Amino acid sequence: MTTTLSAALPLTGRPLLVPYVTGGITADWTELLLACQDGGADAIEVGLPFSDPMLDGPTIQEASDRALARGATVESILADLAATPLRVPVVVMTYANIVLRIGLPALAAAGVSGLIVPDLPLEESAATEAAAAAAGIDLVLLAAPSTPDDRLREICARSRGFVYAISVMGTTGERARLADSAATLAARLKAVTDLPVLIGFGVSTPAQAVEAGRAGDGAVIASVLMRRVLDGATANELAADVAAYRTALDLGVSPGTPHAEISGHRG
Amino acid sequence: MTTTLSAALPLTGRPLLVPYVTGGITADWTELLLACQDGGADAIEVGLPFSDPMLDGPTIQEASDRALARGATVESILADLAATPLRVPVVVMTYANIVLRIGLPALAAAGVSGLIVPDLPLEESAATEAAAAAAGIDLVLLAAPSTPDDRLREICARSRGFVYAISVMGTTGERARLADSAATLAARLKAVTDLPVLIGFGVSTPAQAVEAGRAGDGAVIASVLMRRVLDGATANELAADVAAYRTALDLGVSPGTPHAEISGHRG
Amino acid sequence: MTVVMREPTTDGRFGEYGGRYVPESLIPACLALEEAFREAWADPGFRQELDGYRRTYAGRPTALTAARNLSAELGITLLLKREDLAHTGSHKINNVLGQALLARRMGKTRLIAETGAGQHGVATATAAALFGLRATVYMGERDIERQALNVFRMHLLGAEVVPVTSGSRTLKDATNEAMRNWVSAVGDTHFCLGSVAGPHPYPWMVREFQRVIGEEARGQVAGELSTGVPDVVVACVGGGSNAAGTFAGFVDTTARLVGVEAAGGAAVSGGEPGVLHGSRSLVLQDRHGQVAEAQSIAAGLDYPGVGPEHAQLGGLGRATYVTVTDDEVLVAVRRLAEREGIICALESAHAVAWVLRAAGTVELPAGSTVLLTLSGRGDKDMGQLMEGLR
Amino acid sequence: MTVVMREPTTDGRFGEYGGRYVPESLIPACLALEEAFREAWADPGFRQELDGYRRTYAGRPTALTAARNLSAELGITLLLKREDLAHTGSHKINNVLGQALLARRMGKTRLIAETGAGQHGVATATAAALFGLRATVYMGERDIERQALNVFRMHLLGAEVVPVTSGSRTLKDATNEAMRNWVSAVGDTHFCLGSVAGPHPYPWMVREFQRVIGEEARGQVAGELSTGVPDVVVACVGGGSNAAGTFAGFVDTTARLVGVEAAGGAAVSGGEPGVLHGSRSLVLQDRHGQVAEAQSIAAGLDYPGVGPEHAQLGGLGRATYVTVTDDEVLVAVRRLAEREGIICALESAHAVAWVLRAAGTVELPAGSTVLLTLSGRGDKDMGQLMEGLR
Ligand SMILES: Cc1ncc(COP(=O)(O)O)c(C=O)c1O
Ligand SMILES: Cc1ncc(COP(=O)(O)O)c(C=O)c1O
Repeated sequence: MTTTLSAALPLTGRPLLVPYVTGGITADWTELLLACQDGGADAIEVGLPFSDPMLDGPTIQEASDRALARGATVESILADLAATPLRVPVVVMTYANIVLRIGLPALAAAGVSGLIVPDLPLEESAATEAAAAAAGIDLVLLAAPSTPDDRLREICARSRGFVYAISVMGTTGERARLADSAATLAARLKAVTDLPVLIGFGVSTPAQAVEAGRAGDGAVIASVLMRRVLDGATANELAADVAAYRTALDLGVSPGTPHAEISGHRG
Repeated sequence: MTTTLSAALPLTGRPLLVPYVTGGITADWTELLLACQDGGADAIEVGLPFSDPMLDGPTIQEASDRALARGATVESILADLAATPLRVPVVVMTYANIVLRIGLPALAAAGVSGLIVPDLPLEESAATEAAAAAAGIDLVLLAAPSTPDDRLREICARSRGFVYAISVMGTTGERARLADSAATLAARLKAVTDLPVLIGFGVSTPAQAVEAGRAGDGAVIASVLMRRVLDGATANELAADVAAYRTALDLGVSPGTPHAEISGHRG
Repeated sequence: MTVVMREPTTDGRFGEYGGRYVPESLIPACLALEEAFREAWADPGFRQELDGYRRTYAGRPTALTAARNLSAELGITLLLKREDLAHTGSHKINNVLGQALLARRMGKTRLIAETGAGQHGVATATAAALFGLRATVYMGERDIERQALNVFRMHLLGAEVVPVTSGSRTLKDATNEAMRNWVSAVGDTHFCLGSVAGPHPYPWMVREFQRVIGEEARGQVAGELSTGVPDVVVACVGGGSNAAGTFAGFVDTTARLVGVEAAGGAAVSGGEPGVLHGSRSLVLQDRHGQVAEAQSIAAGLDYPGVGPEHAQLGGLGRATYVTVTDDEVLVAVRRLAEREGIICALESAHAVAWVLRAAGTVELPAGSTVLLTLSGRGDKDMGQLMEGLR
Repeated sequence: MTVVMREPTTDGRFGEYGGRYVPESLIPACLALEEAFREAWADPGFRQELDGYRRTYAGRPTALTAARNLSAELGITLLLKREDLAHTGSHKINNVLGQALLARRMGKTRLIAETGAGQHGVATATAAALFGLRATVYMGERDIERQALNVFRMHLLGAEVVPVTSGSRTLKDATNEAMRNWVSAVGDTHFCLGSVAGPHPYPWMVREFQRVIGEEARGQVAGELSTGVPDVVVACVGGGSNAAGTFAGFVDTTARLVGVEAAGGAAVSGGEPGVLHGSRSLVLQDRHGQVAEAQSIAAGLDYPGVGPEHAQLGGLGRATYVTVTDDEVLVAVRRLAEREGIICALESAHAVAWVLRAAGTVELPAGSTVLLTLSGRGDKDMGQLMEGLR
């Protein structure tokens, strides 16, 4: 659990897979983390639910609401995390209000390796970058299709662990295809950084993940997995789902491959 | 039916009784006229119903509505009137809009002797006075408690047949007692005219009629009779009602006399 | 040419129309009111006080808005006089402030009013609250239903609202009932009549109190149009007060004056001479002289009579009166809202509807300049519009 | 003393509050907006155009009304700045006209907005209609229920109203949803934010667009009071735009500035520092950092955040923030209606309620002079008032 992101996400040419799980979404949600690990995740993104998830689409909103309604708190989620023996690093994703309230040391104490704060752009992130560095946590910065070159460079310079490429101008949420903007942004990022470039927001099928792995260095898979969990998928089923992405990424199955062949949705 | 008002309403000291009937209020409404005559009326006021009886209270409004709803028209009412053999003169009461529309000759042709138009004050009545005179109809003018002395004199000078003393500042409608303003106005009128002064608006019991007969020269009895008709009284019952007023007026029963003894409401 | 829109004759006539057809009981009150109005209107102190309330309370002057989008679409220049921006939401407040000040000056402690759309009732309740007078508003039961919002506003303002159940249960009958109450309460009560109808001096007095619309507009329009005056001046006509107030500012110009009546309440366009509510004018009535029940989607135009001065102006040809249907009105409300961002009252939309129909025809040729008085805002009508636009 | 209510720092801070806590995706839009606003605001042509629309369309300047009856009863001098008379019924139009003109200048073809009471949504729909832009308004499902009138008005104006079903289903969640849409539509869409909240430059820009309230009032009050400035300036605070606009006109005077929050939505009085909707400010939240659901009878104040500049003003003590309860608000609506003939919005009644409570106490001693901004009219609230005042 003390793995640093940088160590866990080597750029070996093998695309990286980072599944996402909303903290506290179910009573045994840490089983989902283990399932992701078993399915072949290189790291796991854990969402700390926030009442006002401004950048999240309906699925992650619902997942957050479900967690909060269950009585999950940031504290309880971090305690759960600390108690979960994971080999792969955990990257927390949450909003600025939560981060400012709990502070970076609490995250470090729970064994968190990285942090993504979608409403903390360059202008607002300096203090958190410093606190993260002090706490030994990689603050992952996000880049968007709308980000101009100079900002892109600065984002890459200041980001730690990897750079999060927001695939599309929009919120999180499943999409029928990977937006063209994803590849364009990934290419622009790769041109200016040696950090891994992970593409997230709406990567919804293994085929799309393969695309993301080709354009960048891997994918964050979020809404599509949480939809499955919200619809009742078990940890085993989730592990199978994740494994399908893993397999697709490893084989580099072409994006043209029919969904059924590579889908983890078998059960 | 060609009796003039002046001839029919002599000032002999015997108080005059003028019951009111809404034209067309029932199918056999002319029976009500005969009943009034039988009950001892000196003249009968016949209301030509108008859609907007601005000076009428709820009872006469309802009577007018009933007549119009029955399909009574001014024409049909006048035709009914012309066909009814009455000894006592008929004074039509209606609003200016009706008078302007039908014209005085039509009233004369129906055998009408007098006309009362509550919304035709001195300022507006000249043309109608002339037309009435030409048609041989007495245009009865109204005086109100609010009328100042000079107007009162002019009203008396221009009124024909009798002067109508509005007992109270208000609309037609039954009242528990005769307003003090009735006696005051009657006295002011008697001081400036030799015409009979009939008190109307809300004279509701024989005792009140006696009061009116003392203060002036008699009473117009309207709403209380129409209430009886609206409530289903027959012509015979109406005749008895009118007779009770007649008796009271003739005997000069004191206003203090309990209502029951002189009331016509026995059935 | 007859000089029009000045003071009526001493017996309150505008040509053959007008007069004072009220019960003798009310004559002293009408005379006293006339005298008080004459005196106040000649008193700079009164005018100044009224002007003060108009400015600091009622939000005058109201704006003149160039309806640029509609103008472009219609090929005309359309200017809107924005009475919808006046306090309480319509031009009615102009008249009511005048009458309430007058009532106070006369020592009256109570106002009564008739109301159709409820705008005049709300304005009366408002002025009563402001000047510490009691207020009773008569309103037809049917109008109470369709203008529930305004009924509640009157209650909130502390006024009593009396439902009128006689006749058509609309404005006409509310007016009867107000008159009846006035007869019985004339000592302490001023009848705050809401339009240029009723016995002398009301048609004249109300027009004078509403003249501010036309006078403001005249000055504002002069700043907008190179011609100084518009080709056409248009306003909706129920009793006719917003139209009279508007026309008064332009009657001495070359502007064509157009009054728009509801097709179902078109007294000038479809009425005959008659006497209603204290004056001789044009009245919708049957051949027996029974007053007809008007039918309009706009409660404030649902009236079978019209102010006598409009009968005169129509007779002389100085103003033209036209009608529009309920359906045209609904379309007009929506079009004005979508194009100019203004939701006007159903009453006011009658004027808009005529412009929409007439623009580009001989009635209103392309290139015309038009001043249109938007007499009120549409908030009160939302319930009805939800039904009507469904 | 810190100079306040000027331009924020380059990173959009008012002291320790403010900033630009938005997703990277929105940063270019925020920067472009800031630049466009800076440039437009420095451009006399833009100011003149905005001023033109304010005068000829929105009905500015709005009146200043001396509330004589209440003043006498309370033993103070109470002056009301009448934003209820502005087109669409509240101060929201001031800001929206500015932003819509800016959006057009930036080549945007669509406006989106969040709304609570619906007043900002109506204002946005109105400006969109006026300038030929499309409009989508996000509104919490709960607010849609209690402000049905305004929903219909938006539809009539041609806007799309999107019900927001997440969270508390009120303004906070509508704002989230508007932000989400903005991220996905930022190319052609301007987010027309309705209060002095959100990321830089919104708090500053909206205050500047609302400054007209305070500047007009400053001049008007000077004509009414021998002291030139009032002792106290008071306004209700939801996000805080009408208060900010009002305060801006008096911040350099001796006037005490009082912001009145809803007891159930009192971010300044009861919140803690936090980040919500793009800026750091005071936020009602639990100890875990979850934002609380506000509870107010006034949909426009039912918001757990507040503009960052208010957090600064409160922290510095330059303005005082107080709270009133729903019950006090209902009493205030009625009292203002009955005494002054003005039916104000539930939001605005918060300011009135505080004056009613404070007058004659040390908070507002007898003899004080008070300027109160009536931010809007009450028409939209009639349904709720019918319930609440029963
Ligand atoms: C907004 C509005 N316009 C017009 C009218 C009609 O009145 P008038 O013809 O007197 O202007 C009313 C009457 O209620 C009204 O409310
Ligand atoms: C009339 C009125 N006043 C006040 C507010 C609160 O907004 P702010 O605090 O930004 O002035 C609103 C918001 O909808 C409103 O409609």
